[in-house]
Amino acid sequence: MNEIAHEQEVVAARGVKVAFGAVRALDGADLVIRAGECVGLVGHNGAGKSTIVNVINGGLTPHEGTISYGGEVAQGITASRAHGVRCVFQELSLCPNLTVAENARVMHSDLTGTGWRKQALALVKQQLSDIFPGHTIDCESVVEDLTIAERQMVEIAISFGAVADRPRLVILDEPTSSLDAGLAGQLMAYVRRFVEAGGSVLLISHILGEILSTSNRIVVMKDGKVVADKPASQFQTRSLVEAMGSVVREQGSDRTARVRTGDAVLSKQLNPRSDSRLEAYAGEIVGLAGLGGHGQTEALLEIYLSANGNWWPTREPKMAFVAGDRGLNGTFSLWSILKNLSVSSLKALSSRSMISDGREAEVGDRWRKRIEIRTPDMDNPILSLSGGNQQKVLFARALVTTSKIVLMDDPMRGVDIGTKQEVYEILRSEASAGRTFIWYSTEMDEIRLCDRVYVFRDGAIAAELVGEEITEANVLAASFAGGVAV
Amino acid sequence: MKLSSGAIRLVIPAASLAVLLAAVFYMQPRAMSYTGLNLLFNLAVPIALATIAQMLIMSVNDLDLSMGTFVSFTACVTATFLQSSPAIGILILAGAIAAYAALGVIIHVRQLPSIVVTLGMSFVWGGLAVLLLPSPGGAAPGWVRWIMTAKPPLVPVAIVASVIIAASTHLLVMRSSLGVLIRGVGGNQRSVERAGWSIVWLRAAAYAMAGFFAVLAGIALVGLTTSADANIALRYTLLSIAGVILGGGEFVGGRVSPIGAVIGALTLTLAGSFLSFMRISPDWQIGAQGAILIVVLALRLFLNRLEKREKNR
Amino acid sequence: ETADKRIALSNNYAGNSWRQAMLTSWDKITKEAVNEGTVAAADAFTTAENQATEQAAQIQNLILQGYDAIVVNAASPTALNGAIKEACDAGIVVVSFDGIVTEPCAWRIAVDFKAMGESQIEYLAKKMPEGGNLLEIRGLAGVSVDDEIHAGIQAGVEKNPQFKIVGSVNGDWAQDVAQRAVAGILPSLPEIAAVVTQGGDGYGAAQAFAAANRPMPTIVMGNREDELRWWKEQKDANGYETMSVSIAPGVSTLAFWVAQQILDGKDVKKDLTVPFLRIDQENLEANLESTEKGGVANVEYSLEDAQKVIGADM
Amino acid sequence: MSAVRNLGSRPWIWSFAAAAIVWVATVWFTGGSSAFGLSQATLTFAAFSIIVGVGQMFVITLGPGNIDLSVPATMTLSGTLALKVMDVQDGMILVGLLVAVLVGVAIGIGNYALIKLLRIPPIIATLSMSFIVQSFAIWTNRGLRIKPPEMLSSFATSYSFGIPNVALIALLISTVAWVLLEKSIYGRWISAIGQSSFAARMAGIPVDGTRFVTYVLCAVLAALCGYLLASFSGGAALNMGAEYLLMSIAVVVIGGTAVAGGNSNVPGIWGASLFMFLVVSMLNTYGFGAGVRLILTGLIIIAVILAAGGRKAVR
Ligand SMILES: Nc1ncnc2c1ncn2[C@@H]1O[C@H](COP(=O)(O)OP(=O)(O)OP(=O)(O)O)[C@@H](O)[C@H]1O
Ligand SMILES: Nc1ncnc2c1ncn2[C@@H]1O[C@H](COP(=O)(O)OP(=O)(O)OP(=O)(O)O)[C@@H](O)[C@H]1O
Ligand SMILES: O[C@@H]1[C@@H](O)[C@H](O)OC[C@H]1O
Ligand SMILES: [Mg+2]
Ligand SMILES: [Mg+2]
Repeated sequence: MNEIAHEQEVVAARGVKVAFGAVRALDGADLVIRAGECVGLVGHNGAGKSTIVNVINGGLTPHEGTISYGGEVAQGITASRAHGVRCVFQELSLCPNLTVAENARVMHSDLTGTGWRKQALALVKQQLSDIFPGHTIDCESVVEDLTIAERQMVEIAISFGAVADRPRLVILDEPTSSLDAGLAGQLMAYVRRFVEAGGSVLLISHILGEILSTSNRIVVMKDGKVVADKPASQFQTRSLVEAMGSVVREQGSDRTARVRTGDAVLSKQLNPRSDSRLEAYAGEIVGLAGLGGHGQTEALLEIYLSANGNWWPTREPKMAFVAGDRGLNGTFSLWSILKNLSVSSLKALSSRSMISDGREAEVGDRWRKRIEIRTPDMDNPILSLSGGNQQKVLFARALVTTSKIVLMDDPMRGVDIGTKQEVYEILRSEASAGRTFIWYSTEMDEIRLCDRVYVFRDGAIAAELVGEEITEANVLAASFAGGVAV
Repeated sequence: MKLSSGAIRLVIPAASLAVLLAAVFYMQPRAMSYTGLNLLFNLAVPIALATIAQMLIMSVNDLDLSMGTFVSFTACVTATFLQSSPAIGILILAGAIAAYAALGVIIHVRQLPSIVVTLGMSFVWGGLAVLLLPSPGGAAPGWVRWIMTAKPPLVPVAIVASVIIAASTHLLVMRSSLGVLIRGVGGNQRSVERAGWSIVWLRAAAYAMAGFFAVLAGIALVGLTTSADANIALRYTLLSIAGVILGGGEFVGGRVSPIGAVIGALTLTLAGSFLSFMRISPDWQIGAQGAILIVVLALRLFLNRLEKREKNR
Repeated sequence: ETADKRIALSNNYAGNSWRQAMLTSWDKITKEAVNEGTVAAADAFTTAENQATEQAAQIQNLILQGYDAIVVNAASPTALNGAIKEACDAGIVVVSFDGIVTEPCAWRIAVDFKAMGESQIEYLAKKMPEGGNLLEIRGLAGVSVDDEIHAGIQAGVEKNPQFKIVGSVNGDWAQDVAQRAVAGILPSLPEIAAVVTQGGDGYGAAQAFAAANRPMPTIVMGNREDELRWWKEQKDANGYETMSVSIAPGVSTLAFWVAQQILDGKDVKKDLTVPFLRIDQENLEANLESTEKGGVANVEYSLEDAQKVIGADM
Repeated sequence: MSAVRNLGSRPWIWSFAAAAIVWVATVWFTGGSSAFGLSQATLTFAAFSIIVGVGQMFVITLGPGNIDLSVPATMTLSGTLALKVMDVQDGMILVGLLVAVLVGVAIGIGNYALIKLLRIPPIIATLSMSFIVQSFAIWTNRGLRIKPPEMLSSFATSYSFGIPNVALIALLISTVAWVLLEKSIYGRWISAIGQSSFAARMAGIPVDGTRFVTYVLCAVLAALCGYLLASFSGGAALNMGAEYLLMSIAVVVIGGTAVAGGNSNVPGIWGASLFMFLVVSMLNTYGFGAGVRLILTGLIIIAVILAAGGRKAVR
């Protein structure tokens, strides 16, 4: 690396490794961003994009590898901010209880003095009309009163705004996920202007069109590694999708077309505005596909909550749920593995409401062998398990029940290939025994395992694919609004 | 016109205060006078200060169960040391504020539930107060008594004080940088942290400010009662929580309103008077206090519904 | 003439039988007075919690409601002074009793609590000249009545050094609290000759002694019916001897008449003393007879009784 | 691995250790002569804190913010009403018990109705409820002390095999509570709700039903304690529950139940209740006054919570 390159470098991350428990979020990734360029970053869900953003931003310390700002190796939020790095995070990170101007105060520590409020207001107003000319946001209102799109716009404006030093690098992690096409276009135009004026932007998006049209260089990540890094001009939509997609393994052959029998075991209208219904038949594996955050989890929650009472215990629960977000709605962290496994089927394991230790242990043993939970003792705390193994326990929890329908909320996050294959096997055998699975997944491989797939976009069903129609191309095409012609 | 959620949050407290006041005026026209207003509201002044203190703690998503005993303790200090040897008195009160800041640090660093820590502290403050004044007594320092019994022209001191408290804490909590950051911690701690601020420091600051206002509450209380006892303000713990909630504040999320809190304190005080104007049978006087608490808090449900409807428009 | 005058009772606490008896007496006597047209109204107000601040607010409301006199049983002798002063300034007659206030503009109907404490030791000194170990049960910490009775007991012990206080607990004037506290300290105490108390706690102490199988000491009682009845049972069974002393809840009615007399233009001294109500071995049965089941031995005052008290003190 | 498991059950050890230390310190003061008497008295009075503590523990296990401040008023009302109904007749003992239980059920239903229907935070809902209940108690009996039936009162104050009967009842209740917590479906459910009520819902647990039952259970135990305490101390008094407000919370917290919910601990309540009685006895024995006693109590609570530590961050 020569001197000039160093001078032009705004940020460089080299050989970065980050692991969350068993999940290798970053596995030796390199990312260099130079002055005056817009780098597009793409990759499948869970590829590690947000993680590398957090590393560059100083919020995460990598276990291996170096971060340098302008050629100078440094660490931490303060260092990165001092070098002009600003970040718009994937999940909204404004304080909802504060006004727009007050949020600017939180983000810009150099907004001091008695007149800060006026200054902040002017700053945000100026920046908003620069980026989104014609916007109608009231900058004195509280953030929670704004729509999702307005909040996104505000956060972007605050990040591009400058009090003393102009930001040198602005990271946009899926900034257009809640903006309509017009606003997204305005933002992309502004990004180009900002880059022309010498600034840098790291743009993360699943909307390949804007990546291709806005960035100078595109970096593709997969499983925590950078698998391609080329000028944007060398990519087409198709080649980009190919670079992102995981290896297509020989499979799909064992999927035998199922014969629908009888009435639907489930039929639900999800959105009052559209009349498309989500239906499922006995023994079917129904997939929910589409980009993350387009209403699949909400659909599953709605189906589940409307079927399960909150006051009376149900003797025979109709549905079981497998959580994807383990920390939020899956594991009971104070409990043993066994208790976590049995919690949904206690009725069957007890006589006169008293849990039979023997029967519980027996079921635990059976499932430990069946799905190979790697632990010496089912009485160990659930947190002693690796993430993948915790996920297996959540699976077993649902399968132990007698429920006819199992809802799965992208449950394979952080599960390794071997385990996945085991779980797929179990799914197939349970389905042929008559159970119905409704499976939200962000992984194409898994979607291809389904008998029928609903593709979601903007909280509604955008397409229904059956049998041989379930291909990556078709799913992608249905996922992108007005998007990419594949 | 679209109302902001902050404004809606103030509407119901202000409206219920107005309704209550109208009812009191109707039942007792002589309350509608300079002395009348002062009599109705002067004991709300220390409650308002304590409510502001509780509100500061709640703005970082914590809760203080020792507010009542702490105010009792500061009242005892005011009636004894602050009166007889002001320098030592000020030192003790400053130490008490520092203790509050330290509590904030401990609660944050050790990730302890504020409820238990402050429950423990309520015994400690209570014990210190009993040691200080084993039986009721002491005397208000002259200047405190002078302030609390001042007779400003036109508007009684109780109203003047309430307005000053509301205005100054509004400036401090809603307008100043520090206030913004503290409320930011309640709203989204992670993003405040990501912007490079120290959460420990901010929590300590919130607690210290709470301690400061609680000290003021103790001083103001002694100014009205002229002396103190170890149990003088025990009910302030629950009053202050109810006052914050009544004024549109919430237990979590950094959604607080100093003006609302002061209105809440005034409303609670007035609710008590309202009951005594109602001539309820002595058997049910205590129960009526519970009932009015329920009615007023049930308004919150109504408020939330209204706010949601406003948002969904 | 007081036919158009309105009197209010401001009461800080209603949570024990003494206070309930006090309110009942007030109700009974004032209702008659209102019916006879002696006064226009006599309303009772009790605060939800035993708190000086709440009572101060209550008194300020009573001022606003235009009462001509306020009779106060105060949560604190000093913390209400601000509100009491406001009442006086508004031309309202303030009469305090039981829990009296120090504000000079108010009248005080005081029981000499210190003398009450001292009288217990004097009785014991006569009964057991050789002296012995005492257990003291105190009232509610931080309240002045507790401090005064305690001071009287201490003074008595100083005068009679053959007695020694070997243990002291807070019984909060409640049987169950006293029982709990005594039971806890009893195992570590030597032989106890007598228990000195503040009222409302004697029966609890007796139960604690019985439960611990300790010889029953002389327990000074506090006029509650359960205490008197227990004493009577012991007296019948084994000739148990003691005395009982407390302030009569009916003192509220005396305070009422005093207020009425002041409104009537009578000249009344600011400080009146009422005797405490003492029950001895001889008049135990008579007093037990006249005490309501579960209540407190009581003396209610008529206008004439009140005039006598006022006159005697002149 | 077993070390990891022991970590979870360790907090209650301290309450027992503290109780033992204080016991020794008190007995030592008298050269050992008070050992038996002190132990009996401690068991007797700890029994009442244990009974209300167990109820409060169930509620606190439900997770942050769950607490029942109506315990004292419930005790007062159930004691007052039950003794009034029994009216000193031995034949009415069971009817009185039934009345007490019904009082508990009614108050529990009222509490949860306020919490659920009016969305009032539990801390304020149960406090408001307690004011109303207290007024009801005043209205029913105006504070007159009615004696308990002879048989009941002699049962409450005597011993079996040298152990106070009330302590045996507390033992029975604790055993049932322990079985409920450790062995029953209900116990699993409240623990799950306390750890994450959303996850519990997604695991198929009827969250509202379970919370409702828990508030009723707490009120019923408080009512039962009121019934026993009134029988034990020779009559109900209007302020008889006052001590048990902070006590019921303190024994739960000191006993090692997580305030953040999900993790409860029956043995710890025994340790803490014994300790709370003994510490007052010790300070009385050593002649400390009320002020020092309060300060020490507070410092001990903070010390125990500091030692037990906050809920450790989970991955
Ligand atoms: N705090 C965390 N704890 C555990 N695992 C985590 C954490 N953060 C991220 N991961 C895991 O690390 C991997 C990379 O996640 P990351 O958020 O970087 O993906 P991404 O490429 O941004 O995906 P998306 O397109 O869905 O935003 C994922 O498997 C994720 O589950
Ligand atoms: N906190 C812990 N306490 C005790 N044991 C632990 C702890 N964390 C992990 N272990 C043990 O170490 C083993 C290895 O953990 P690791 O997270 O690397 O699993 P892994 O082999 O990657 O599993 P998987 O492939 O299913 O994710 C686990 O099986 C577990 O038994
Ligand atoms: O007011 C006091 C009363 O509450 C207590 O019970 O007995 C003594 C009285 O002075
Ligand atoms: Mg792994
Ligand atoms: Mg991401």
